Formats: sequence, C-alpha cells, structure tokens
Amino acid sequence: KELQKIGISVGLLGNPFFVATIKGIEDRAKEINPNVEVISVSADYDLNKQVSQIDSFVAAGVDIIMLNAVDAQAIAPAVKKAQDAGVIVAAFDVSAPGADVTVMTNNVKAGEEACQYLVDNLGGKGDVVIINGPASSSIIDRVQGCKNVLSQHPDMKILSDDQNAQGSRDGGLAVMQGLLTRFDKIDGVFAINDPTAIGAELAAKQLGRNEFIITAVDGAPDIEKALEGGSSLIKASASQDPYVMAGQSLQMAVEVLNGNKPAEATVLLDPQLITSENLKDYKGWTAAR
Amino acid sequence: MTAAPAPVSPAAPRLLEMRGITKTFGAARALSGVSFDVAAGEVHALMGENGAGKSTLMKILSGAYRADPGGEILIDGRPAPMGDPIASRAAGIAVIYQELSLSPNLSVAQNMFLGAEPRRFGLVDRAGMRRLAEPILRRLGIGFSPDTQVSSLSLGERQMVEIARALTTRARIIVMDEPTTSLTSRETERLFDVIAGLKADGIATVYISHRMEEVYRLADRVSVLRDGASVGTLDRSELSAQRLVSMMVGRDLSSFYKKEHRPPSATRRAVLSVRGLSDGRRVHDCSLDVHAGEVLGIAGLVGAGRTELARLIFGADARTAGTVSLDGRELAIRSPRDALDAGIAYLTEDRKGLGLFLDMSISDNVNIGVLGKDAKPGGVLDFAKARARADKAIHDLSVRTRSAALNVGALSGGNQQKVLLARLLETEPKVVILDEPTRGVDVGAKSEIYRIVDALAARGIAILAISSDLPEIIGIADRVLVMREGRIAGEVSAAPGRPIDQETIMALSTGGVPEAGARPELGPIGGTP
Amino acid sequence: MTATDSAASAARMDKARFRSAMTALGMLPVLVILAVGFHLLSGRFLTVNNLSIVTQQASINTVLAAGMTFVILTGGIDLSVGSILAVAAMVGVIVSLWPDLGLLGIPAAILVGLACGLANGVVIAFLKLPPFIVTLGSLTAVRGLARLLGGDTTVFNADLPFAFIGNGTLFGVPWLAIIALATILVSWFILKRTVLGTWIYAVGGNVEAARLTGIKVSLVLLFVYAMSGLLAGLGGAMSAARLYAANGLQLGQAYELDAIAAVILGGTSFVGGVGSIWGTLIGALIIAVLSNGLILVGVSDIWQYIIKGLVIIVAVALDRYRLGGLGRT
Amino acid sequence: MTATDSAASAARMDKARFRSAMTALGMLPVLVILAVGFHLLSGRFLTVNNLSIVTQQASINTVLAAGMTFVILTGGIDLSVGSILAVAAMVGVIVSLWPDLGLLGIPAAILVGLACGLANGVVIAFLKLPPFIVTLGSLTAVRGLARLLGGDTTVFNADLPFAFIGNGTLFGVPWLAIIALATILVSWFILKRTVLGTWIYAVGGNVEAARLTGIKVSLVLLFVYAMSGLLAGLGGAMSAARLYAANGLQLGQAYELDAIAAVILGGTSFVGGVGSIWGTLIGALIIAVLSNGLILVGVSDIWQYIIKGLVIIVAVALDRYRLGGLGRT
Ligand SMILES: Nc1ncnc2c1ncn2[C@@H]1O[C@H](COP(=O)(O)OP(=O)(O)OP(=O)(O)O)[C@@H](O)[C@H]1O
Ligand SMILES: Nc1ncnc2c1ncn2[C@@H]1O[C@H](COP(=O)(O)OP(=O)(O)OP(=O)(O)O)[C@@H](O)[C@H]1O
Ligand SMILES: [Mg+2]
Ligand SMILES: [Mg+2]
Repeated sequence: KELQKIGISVGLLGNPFFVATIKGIEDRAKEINPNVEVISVSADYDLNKQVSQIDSFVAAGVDIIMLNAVDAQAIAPAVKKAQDAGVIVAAFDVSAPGADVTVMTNNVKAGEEACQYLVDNLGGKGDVVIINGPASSSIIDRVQGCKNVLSQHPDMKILSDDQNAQGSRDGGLAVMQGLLTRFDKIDGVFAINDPTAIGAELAAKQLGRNEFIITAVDGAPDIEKALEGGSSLIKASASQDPYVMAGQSLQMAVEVLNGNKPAEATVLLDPQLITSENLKDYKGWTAAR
Repeated sequence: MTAAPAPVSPAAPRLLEMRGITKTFGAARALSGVSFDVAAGEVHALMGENGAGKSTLMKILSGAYRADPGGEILIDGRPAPMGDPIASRAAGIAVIYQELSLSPNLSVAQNMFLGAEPRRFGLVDRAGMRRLAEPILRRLGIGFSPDTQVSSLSLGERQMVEIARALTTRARIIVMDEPTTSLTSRETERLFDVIAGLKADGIATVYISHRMEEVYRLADRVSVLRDGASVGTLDRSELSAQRLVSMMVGRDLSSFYKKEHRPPSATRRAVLSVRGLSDGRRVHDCSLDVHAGEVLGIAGLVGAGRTELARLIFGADARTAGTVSLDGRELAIRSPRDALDAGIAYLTEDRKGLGLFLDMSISDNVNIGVLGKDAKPGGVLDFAKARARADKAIHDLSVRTRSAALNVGALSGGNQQKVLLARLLETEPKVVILDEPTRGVDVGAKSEIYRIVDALAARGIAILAISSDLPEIIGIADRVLVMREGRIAGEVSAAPGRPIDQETIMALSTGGVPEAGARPELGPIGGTP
Repeated sequence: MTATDSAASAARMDKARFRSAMTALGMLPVLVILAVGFHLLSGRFLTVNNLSIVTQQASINTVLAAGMTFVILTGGIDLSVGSILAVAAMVGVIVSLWPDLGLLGIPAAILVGLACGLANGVVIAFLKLPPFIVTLGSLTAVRGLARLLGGDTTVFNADLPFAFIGNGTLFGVPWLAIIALATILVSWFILKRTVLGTWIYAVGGNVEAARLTGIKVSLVLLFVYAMSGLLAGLGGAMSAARLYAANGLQLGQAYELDAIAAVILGGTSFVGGVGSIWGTLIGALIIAVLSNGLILVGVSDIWQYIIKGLVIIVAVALDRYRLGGLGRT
Repeated sequence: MTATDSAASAARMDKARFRSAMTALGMLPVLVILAVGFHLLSGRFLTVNNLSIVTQQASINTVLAAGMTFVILTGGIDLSVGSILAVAAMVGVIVSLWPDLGLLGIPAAILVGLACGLANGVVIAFLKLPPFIVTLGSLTAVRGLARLLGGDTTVFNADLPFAFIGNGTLFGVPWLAIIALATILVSWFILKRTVLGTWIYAVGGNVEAARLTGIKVSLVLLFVYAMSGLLAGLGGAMSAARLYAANGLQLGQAYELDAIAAVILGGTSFVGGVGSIWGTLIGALIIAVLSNGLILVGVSDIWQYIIKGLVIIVAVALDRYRLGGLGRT
C-alpha cells in the first residue's frame, strides 16, 4: 500500500521537542514518498481534543496516525477506533496501549541518570529539590526514576517534590524563587525538563545563590547553550532524541502498512546524559540531519 | 404639508430652518416631510401627542439621529451638517434630551462640561470647572455641590443637572425636550426665569412640553406635529386650548377630564397605614393612612424624599424603622415580591431605568407581573391569555403601536408610560402607589390616566399619588401630604366648597419661607459616614 | 377590537416572530458557507461519516454552551464550566468502577455538576458577588478538587458501562449528538415557553425592573448557575463516556472560552436579555466545523489558529452587516 | 452661597474624596492580612528578599492589568493580552539577536503590542463588533502569529542585551517593579488628570450620553485597546527580559484571566465607568502574594488551586461586606 497521508497529533506543538519529532517524521516520510501529505496538530494536552483530532484524521483518510498521547492510558479506546477504521497507529514519546508500534525514551532511566549524577557529584549526601511538572506519564516516570536512585542513598534527602512548574521557564523561575526563599540551603535540584531547569537557574542567579547543582531531562537547544560555558549551575541533562525517535516510529509504522509486523512492537530508546564534557559529541534537536 | 408662515415677525431672519425632514425606523415612519423654523430670541413651543415625532425631530437637529435623505437644515440661511452631534454642537445647538443622558458615575461638574472640559496645560482644570459650574447651579437654585456624583441624585435633581449642562455651552438655540416632567413649581419657575434671560440675550429656545399652562406662559409661537407631520404653527395671539388640542388630536376633544367630586365615604376604612417609616438616610419617621377609594397625593420639592418613601413602603429599599399595615394587619415586607403578594403595586417614576424591559415585547412587558398566575401547569406560558391581556391593554389605554409583539423600546415616551401602567393594573392591587404617573404623557393620555385613577378609586382601591405637577395633584387628590427633607411636613385637604390650596402646599414644602434662597443642606450624600 | 383587527395583529406577530427567528439564525449562512467551502476544498467534508463526527465533536461544547446561554442571558458569566466538567467526569468514571452500580456514574456526574453550579449560584445570587470573580474562583478551586479526586492521575475504566453514550449511535445518529440536541430543545422550551424563561430574559434586560415587578431575582440567578453546572456535569458524563477516562488536571481546560464563543457567535448579547438558544447551537457547530474542516483540508496547526481567529471575527462582522441592512428591530 | 456654606461643602468634598479613596483601596486590608498570615506561617514572607520577589512576580500582571483597567472602564474586555504578550516577547527576543542593535528588542516588542492593540481597537471602535468576540478572535489569531514567528520553537538569547530589566535592580528595587509602578502612575495620570481620562469614564458610564455630548467614542475605544495592546507589548518585553527566551505557544497562556481578576478584585466594575487603577495594583499584588506565599508555606500544588480559588471569592465577599456596612455610594 502506498503511503499517502499521515496525521500527527502531539501534546503541545509549541515545544521544540515536538517540532523535532514532526521534522523526523516528515523527513522519513518524504524518503518513502516525496508527495506524502502530512497534517500535524497540537492537542494542547486535552484528551477530548486529541480524540477529536484522531476522528478527523480517520475522516480525512490518513494511512498512519503518529500519536503522542496526551494520556498514556486513556487514549486506548481512540486508538482502537482508529485501528478498526483501518488506520495504523504509531505511538512515539508516550506509550499508547494497543498502538501498532511504539518508540519512546526510557523516561525512568532518564530520571535515574539525571539523579545519579546528583548523587555522584554530591558524594551521596545532600538535600535535593525535585521541581515537578504536569502529571503526564513521562514526567511521572522521570520523577520515579529519580526517586529510585535517591532512595538508595539514605543521606540524600528530598526537601520538596510537589511543586508544579508547568514544565516552563516561567514556572521554573517562579517556583524556584519560592523554594529558595523557603530553604536556606539546597545541594541539588532535579528539574523534570530543561525549560524548568533554566528557569530555576535564573531564579538562583537573581537571588545570588550558587550552592547547588541542577540536572534535568531533555537535551533541548537552550540547555546545550547553558552547558557550553561550563559555568552554569546546570550540570547535566539526560537527553532524548526526538528526531530519531519519531522517525523510527514512522519507519516501523510503514513496515506495518506494508504488512510486515515488527518482532518487537515497543522500542525503548536510552537517554544519553550530556554534560559540558561530552557536549561536543551531542547532536541536538535542531541539528541539520 | 407646509407650515403657515409665522405672522409674528415675517421679516425677522430665521435663525434655524428645517425643511422636508423625513425619518423612518425600519418600516415605521416617524417623520414625513416636516418643516420647522425658529427665530432668534424666540421661544418656540413644539407640541403633539405622544409619538407624534417631536423628540425625533429634535434628535435630528442635534445630530443624534440621521434624517432620511431629502431634507435639509439651514442655520442663518446656510446649510448645516446633519447627523453629527459634534458639528451641530459647534453650530450652536444645545439639547436637553427627554430621556436623561448623564453619566451616573461622573460628578455634576464633569457631566456639565463633558466633551468640552476646561483645560489647563492640556489637563482637566478641575478647579476651573467647579468655578464655572457654581454660578450656573446657583442660577438654577441648585443646592448640591458640583462634585456630587450624579448616581446619588434623585430624578428631578438629575433633570436640573441636565438643564445646567445646556447652559454651559455658548448655544444660540437651546432645545428643551420636556424639561419639567420631574420638576416642581419652584424649580420650574427658576427655569422660566432662565429662559427669560436667554430670550433677552437673543438665544432661541425650542420648548417641548405636554403642560398647556407652561406653553401659554412661555411661547411666542407654537408648532404642532401630528403623526409625524407638521399640522401648523400658531402665533401667541392665536393660542387657545381648544384649538391646540384639536390640532394635536385631529378632532375636537371636548371633554377633558374633570374629577367627579366623591364625597368622603362614611366608613373611611384605612386600607394602607404607615407608621414611623424611616430608612435612616433620606426618609425620617413618616406616617400616613390611605383609605379605601381615596387618592392621597404627596407633594414636595425635588429631592424631598417622596420616591424614597414610596420605595420603602413597597419594600424596594430596606427600612430601619416603622411599620406598614394593610387592612389593619401589619405586613412583613422585605421585598417588592412581598408587597405585590400583599396587594400593593408601585409605578416607578423612572420608566426606562427601573420600569421597562426595553428589549422585550409590549406583550411581555404588560404580562410580566402575572405570568406566574396565568401559567399552565408546570410554569408553561399561556400565549392566548397573554395576547388577550396585551391586546386589551393596548385598546383600553389606547397605546399607539402596530402590534403587541413589537419591542417596547420603540414606543414614544408617553406610550411606554401607558404600557407600564397597564402592567400594574394587571396585578389587580388593593393599594396603588403612583410615582409621577403622567410623566411625559400627552394631554389626551393624561386625561385617560386620570380617568383610570378615578375608576380605580371608585372600585375602592387606595391610591397614593406622587406628582411634581401641582395642578395635577390638586386635580386628582382628595388629600395632599407635603414632604420636606424626608419628613411629612403637613397635610392639606379640601374642605367642602374650598379646593386644595396651592399656596399652602408651596409654603409647607419650602418650610414656610417660599423662595428663601438655596435649599437647606441635606448633609452628605450617601447616608451616615 | 374587531375580528379583522386581531387577525391582522396575529399575522403581524407572526412576522415579528419570523424576523426574530431570522436574527437568531443569523449565523446559519456562515455555517453553510463554511461547510460547503470545506467540502469543495477537501472533498470529504459533507460525507455522512464526517458529519456524524462533527456533530459528535460539537456535542459537548453545545451542552456547555446551552448552560452558558442561560447564564449570559441574565447578564452573568460562568468561567467554571471546564473545571466542573472535569470534576464531574472524574466522579463519573470513579463511580462507574463500582461493581454492578456502574451506570450510576451518569447521575453521579450530573449531580456533582449541579452541586457545583448551586454553589456558584448561591454565592452570586445571595451574597451578590460579581459572577466573573466567583466563577473564576471556582474555576481554580474546582479544578483543584478534580485533581484531588484522582490523586493527579488519570482514572480509567475500559469497561465503562455507559460507553455507548460516547461512541454508540441510534439509527445512525451518535448518541452524543442526540443528547446535545435534546439539551437544546429542553433549553428552548424553558426559555421560550415557560414563565421562568421570560423571567430570565427580564433579569438580563433590566435587573432592577425585574425586582420591582416582583420577580425573585436571586432564585432566577440560582437557577441559571445551577443549570449551567448541571449541564457541565452532563458534559462531564459525555466526556467520560467518550474517553472511558478522565483526568482532573487536563480535562476541560479552556472549555469556557469555547462555550462563551459559541453563545456570542450565536448572537446572544453579553449585557444580557437578548439572544436565543438556536443561535448557540449554530455557534457551537461553527466552532466544530472549523476545527474539523481545517484538519480535513490539511491546514497546519499554526495556520489553523490564525484562520480560526479571523473567521470568528469575520463571521460576527458579516452578521452585523446583514442585520444593519435589515434595520434593527 | 455663603462662606460657611462653601466651607461645609469643601469638608463634604474631602469626605467624599476620602471615601472614594477607601473604596479604591478596598482590598488593601485583604492584602495585608494575607501578607501577615503567610509570614506567620512561613516565617519568611516579609523579608526584603522575598518582597522583592513578590513585586517582581506581580509586575507583568500589573502591567497587563493596567491596560485591562482602561478597557474595562469603558465597559469592554481584552482577552488577547496573553497572546499579544507572547508575540511581543517573540519579536523582542528575535530582534535582540540582531548584532549591535539588540536593544531595539524593547521598542520592537512594544510596537508590536501597540499594532495588535490598534487592530483590536479599529475593529471594535469602527466596525462596532463586540469586544469579547473580537479579542477572543485575536487571542487565537495572534497566538498563531506568535507561533509562526518562532516556527513553534523556543527562541532564546543567553546574552540578552536588556536582561538587566528582567533581573537587575535599581537601589535594591527590581527594575520590573519600577516599570510596573511607573505604568500605574502613568495610567493614574491619564485616567484622573487628563480630559481623555474623563472621557474614558464617561464612555463606560453611559455610551449614548457620551456620544451625544460630542465625545468621539470611537477614538476613546481605539485608545483603550491600543493602550492595552501597548502594555501587553511592554509585558512581552519584560517577560523576554526575565526569561531570556520566548515561546510562541506557551507564553502568556491564560494571562488574560489573571489580569481581569486583578482588575475586578481591585473594585473596577465590569459594566464600566467605575473603578480605579490603584485598586488594580492591589488586586495584582494579592494574586502574586497568594502564588508566592502558598509555595513558601509549602502547600502542595493541588491545594494551591483550591485555596487560591476560595481566597479570591472570600476576598471579594469581605470587600462587599465592608462596603455594605458603609452604605452604598
Ligand atoms: N429608536 C427608535 N426605533 C424605532 N422607532 C422609534 C424610535 N424612536 C422613536 N420611534 C418612533 O417614532 C415615533 C416618534 O417618536 P418620538 O419619540 O419622536 O415621539 P414624541 O413626539 O417625542 O412623543 P412623546 O411625547 O411621547 O415623547 C414613535 O412612533 C416612535 O415609536
Ligand atoms: N441612590 C442614591 N444615593 C444617595 N442619595 C440619593 C440616592 N437617590 C436619591 N438620593 C437623595 O435622596 C433625596 C430624596 O430623593 P427622592 O428620589 O426620594 O426625591 P423625590 O422627592 O422623589 O424627588 P424627585 O422629584 O426628584 O423625584 C435626594 O436629595 C437625593 O439626592
Ligand atoms: Mg418625546
Ligand atoms: Mg421622585
């Protein structure tokens, strides 16, 4: 079967991460059929909206739906409905139950790596703040991963883990300002994504605090910049590769379209911890491919 | 139709000429080819029944409405721009609108100078504004300060502000569209003095009123409109009530309302008894009785607290002391609903602000108070009943409209008043409180309303009538209470063979010293600090 | 009054009613133009299948907008509908997990919505606080409640006993659409055929006058906010049925804007007292058609934003223009 | 009028002015109670450091709310401020990347905001469309523009030439706070000392009356929406300076609600014509104190929602209660 039309629905398009995933999908799709039509929409983290978009995709006659589920569990019925209509559903970044293929970052591992870095650099002892975000599966996994590591070190104490910075610079700044006022001494900060980490660092700079280090997850372009100088409080980020991830998901979906079920429907990509030392080897999200 | 040239001063240059003015609202034609002219220094009265088109004509002059193409307005013989309020203001036209047009959130002075604020260094010169405002207010005998917020003024006081505003501009023509509807004789006298002063300065006044006696006193000429067309212009010397009325209504209206003299009934059963009513702010310790079949009038100066008293009785405002009893039983009135349930109905003086639902149909406006009573089970509307009531009301009160389904907002002022009255009558009350019942109503309708009031009284309904029009109140009331500064100052009743005395009412309402300068201070607006 | 007279008056009344219907249906031409336009561009819009999807997508917003119409007709506003929808959906799914009693999820959701609406209504009607602030407060507080209920996770029920509502059809018409239409019909009946409806218009037209004619303004206000809450609760049940799941944080975010947009697009005036429920239905359909049609045509997400925004403005402008020509009555 | 008379009248005037000041500052007690309460609970609220943080956090909302005050005083509303802020911030950051000319980012952001505001104003003032729908439309359309500018990614500039505005201080006072205060002062001056200010109040109080007195209502409306846009643009520049970055989709989401809440909390009436800019400042501070204080006290995110919502309602209720005792004025 020819690949004619692809529909992509992502959680929130304004995030460069998803822009990279869309690029990954488009590039791979164009290799297969240069005239392929790709429609990408943002669900704005609204499940109702995403389900509607899936319905509209089916009505528009797409061959493949590339799905970044807003909700890793609750999307199941919509996936099934699309499949019943003969559309292939490929999940990326977030799992979707029943999807034909799934490619995602191992978020637990990302959290583990970022917090392992904290443990290593603090000598296994210190007070840590986790700046949380919206309760999506990937963020829950990251926090879980982080806690997995910290809990193995009895001297690592979590001061706060229930403040939601909305995953944004703005939120990271505001929350960190509060946390810095609340706690006189912090040794380590784990931010659930890069914008949060940068916001937290801005807060620290403003308040003249530098007794701690920050780690995060993502490997976004702005964190590359921060890591570059080496003087930043942000020391490491467990990076994902959205471009490769989404592209791979599409390639597997096309295989399914051609009747070749993959042996392993779910692929977990390992994150790569980037620091100022190994930064030069890192291929960022916006790098030309 | 052409207006007969005014014989008074054929050679005098016409300051203003309006020619062939036509105005349609949707399908309805409000004016057709009307011509009208005014000479400098003249007081030109404009008369006509409700809905004849007087206000519309003046709104075209002021630029508030744009006339249909074809007509023209000449000032000093030169064509003037039409449909632009700013231009006509610049051309020297000032208008006191019938429906008050003040910004309630601004102060008196701000309203007076709105759009033409005195400035200093480009900023509002507030001191200067006050300085300019004060003499004008004094000239009108206004007691409140120019910094008073308009929302805290009574209706009559607002009307005075509106007049004051027209005097701030250097106008050559001042249009007064029913300026005295909420004014009592004292304020009216002041206004007449002002008009005389304007006349002496060569400023023309267009004066619209339904009160004959005012027109007799003021007018140099009278033009009459009927159904949107000019009927003719009379010179002062040609004026007679008979002639005016027949021009207005198109036939002879021989029988004006005359009160039948009802002898006080032997039983004199007090239906409504009010004792010691106060609101702690503007009404103090008021007591009164209204008997079955009696019309009790309440007179007083503008701002005396008559409206506030009525609202207290009706439960529209909260009282701090006093009782209201009906048929000897004390009522626990906490809201208008309670009052209506007990059988007390109230006609507001402010029909647009507090009375009508302008976006709803005439039928809805008439029926709104009795919908619940008429409804079919489950609160479902009974359209047949509603339409019957509306049609009957339109017929009985001769409301000028094409259909009961039209929005009440499109009616002329007098017809709106009739709709409001119809609504009140539908509730079949035992006690009726009428606050300025004939405000803005034409002669014909007025006598109709008097007839209705009389018929209500004849049915044994107790009526409390508030009016600023002294002749009116003397005409319809059996007894008159006079209010001053929130208290009942006295009672005047007709003795056999001696009608109610106007002088006594005046003396009571001004505190015995008529025309003793500014009204005594009422204390800070807005109640206790 | 003679017989001819009253016949003429009846005819005139019919005419006036026809014109008011015209005004109410003001946006219908816009809707038709959009639908035909999308069909010409995509070739797939006016298919049975897609129309059923569009009505389904419009349904939840229609139900919310119906409640919002009541509120806006009184001159108020209800910003909390999205949050109420979320908390109702949460309760609906949680209750649906009760063995054997799962169907109770629907009444439970509706009751929760009603309770929230009543709470809004009590504060607005009896404490006389401004609706915007009160419902902004409950937008936030109720959202917190919704999150609390699920401990910030998605609650999920793959065997939702009332799932047919969200995904089934009756004679080929989606249940969701049927519910939405029924809501509109009931609202129409209340607004145009009952005493209460007239009172709602009266309160919106002139509160003080309404009070002076003996209308219990507080009760009318209580009713409209309760109604809005109840319908938001119904919307929650519909959303739960559609998704088999609910999430306290994400569900219903910014739905109030869509609902308000539908009402205002439908010609209901913000100051209250003027408007019709049919207009609201058309407004909701326009919004749904826009979202669905732009995807069908393959417009990118960014341009969807821009086009949607402009279409909303142009639609209202067209409407004004048309009415301006008709003369205001 | 005699001398005693005018003295009495002057005294009454002072009293009236005092009372109107009291009304304007209505929420001040609430603000103080909140601040003291948070301090008692956390022991850290009333420190110089934290107060500087709070004013900083309040600053952007204050600037938006100042613009919103103009709009609401005329009886309108501007829902698009969040989107305008986003597009302005995008432009600000993009321009800041120009070598040597980076400082132009600030005027560029402000101009973009002004342009958007003018667009709103033209449509509302001259086409006479309802502000809610127009600004809802531009909320969406301008958001699309903002995304388009950055190609849906975050633009950032680690060496932002005007970063000192976002993070620096002058004599220990954050620049952001100084800008916000200056905005309030300028707004106060315009509203209370200029002719235009009186006209704004007049248009809000009674449009028809304003029109009949010859006020050019359209120009007044154009001004207020332009002002709101300009200040949203300034907010965008401030936000860019604070974050060194901007994101077309996420930045400024739902800011309009916070801005409106500040205005209404500050006692400005939705129907227009009544209100003061000082109230707006206090309203914005209350919102910022709540957000900051709840974090300091360590309340979890979910409960922050619930408490914030309730506090907003209670605050308005308290205010009404207080004024009710004072008598209606
Ligand atoms: N805005 C409007 N829309 C539709 N019809 C209107 C409007 N204003 C006035 N009319 C109609 O125009 C006619 C003339 O009204 P106008 O207000 O000029 O009468 P008027 O002579 O001033 O009466 P009154 O003595 O009652 O004030 C009436 O039939 C009225 O219904
Ligand atoms: N809302 C208000 N707030 C403050 N003061 C008010 C308010 N309404 C009326 N007043 C004041 O109360 C006094 C009595 O007003 P009221 O309306 O009862 O007068 P009235 O006798 O009916 O006169 P009018 O002929 O002007 O209607 C007036 O001095 C007025 O300034
Ligand atoms: Mg008139
Ligand atoms: Mg009165």
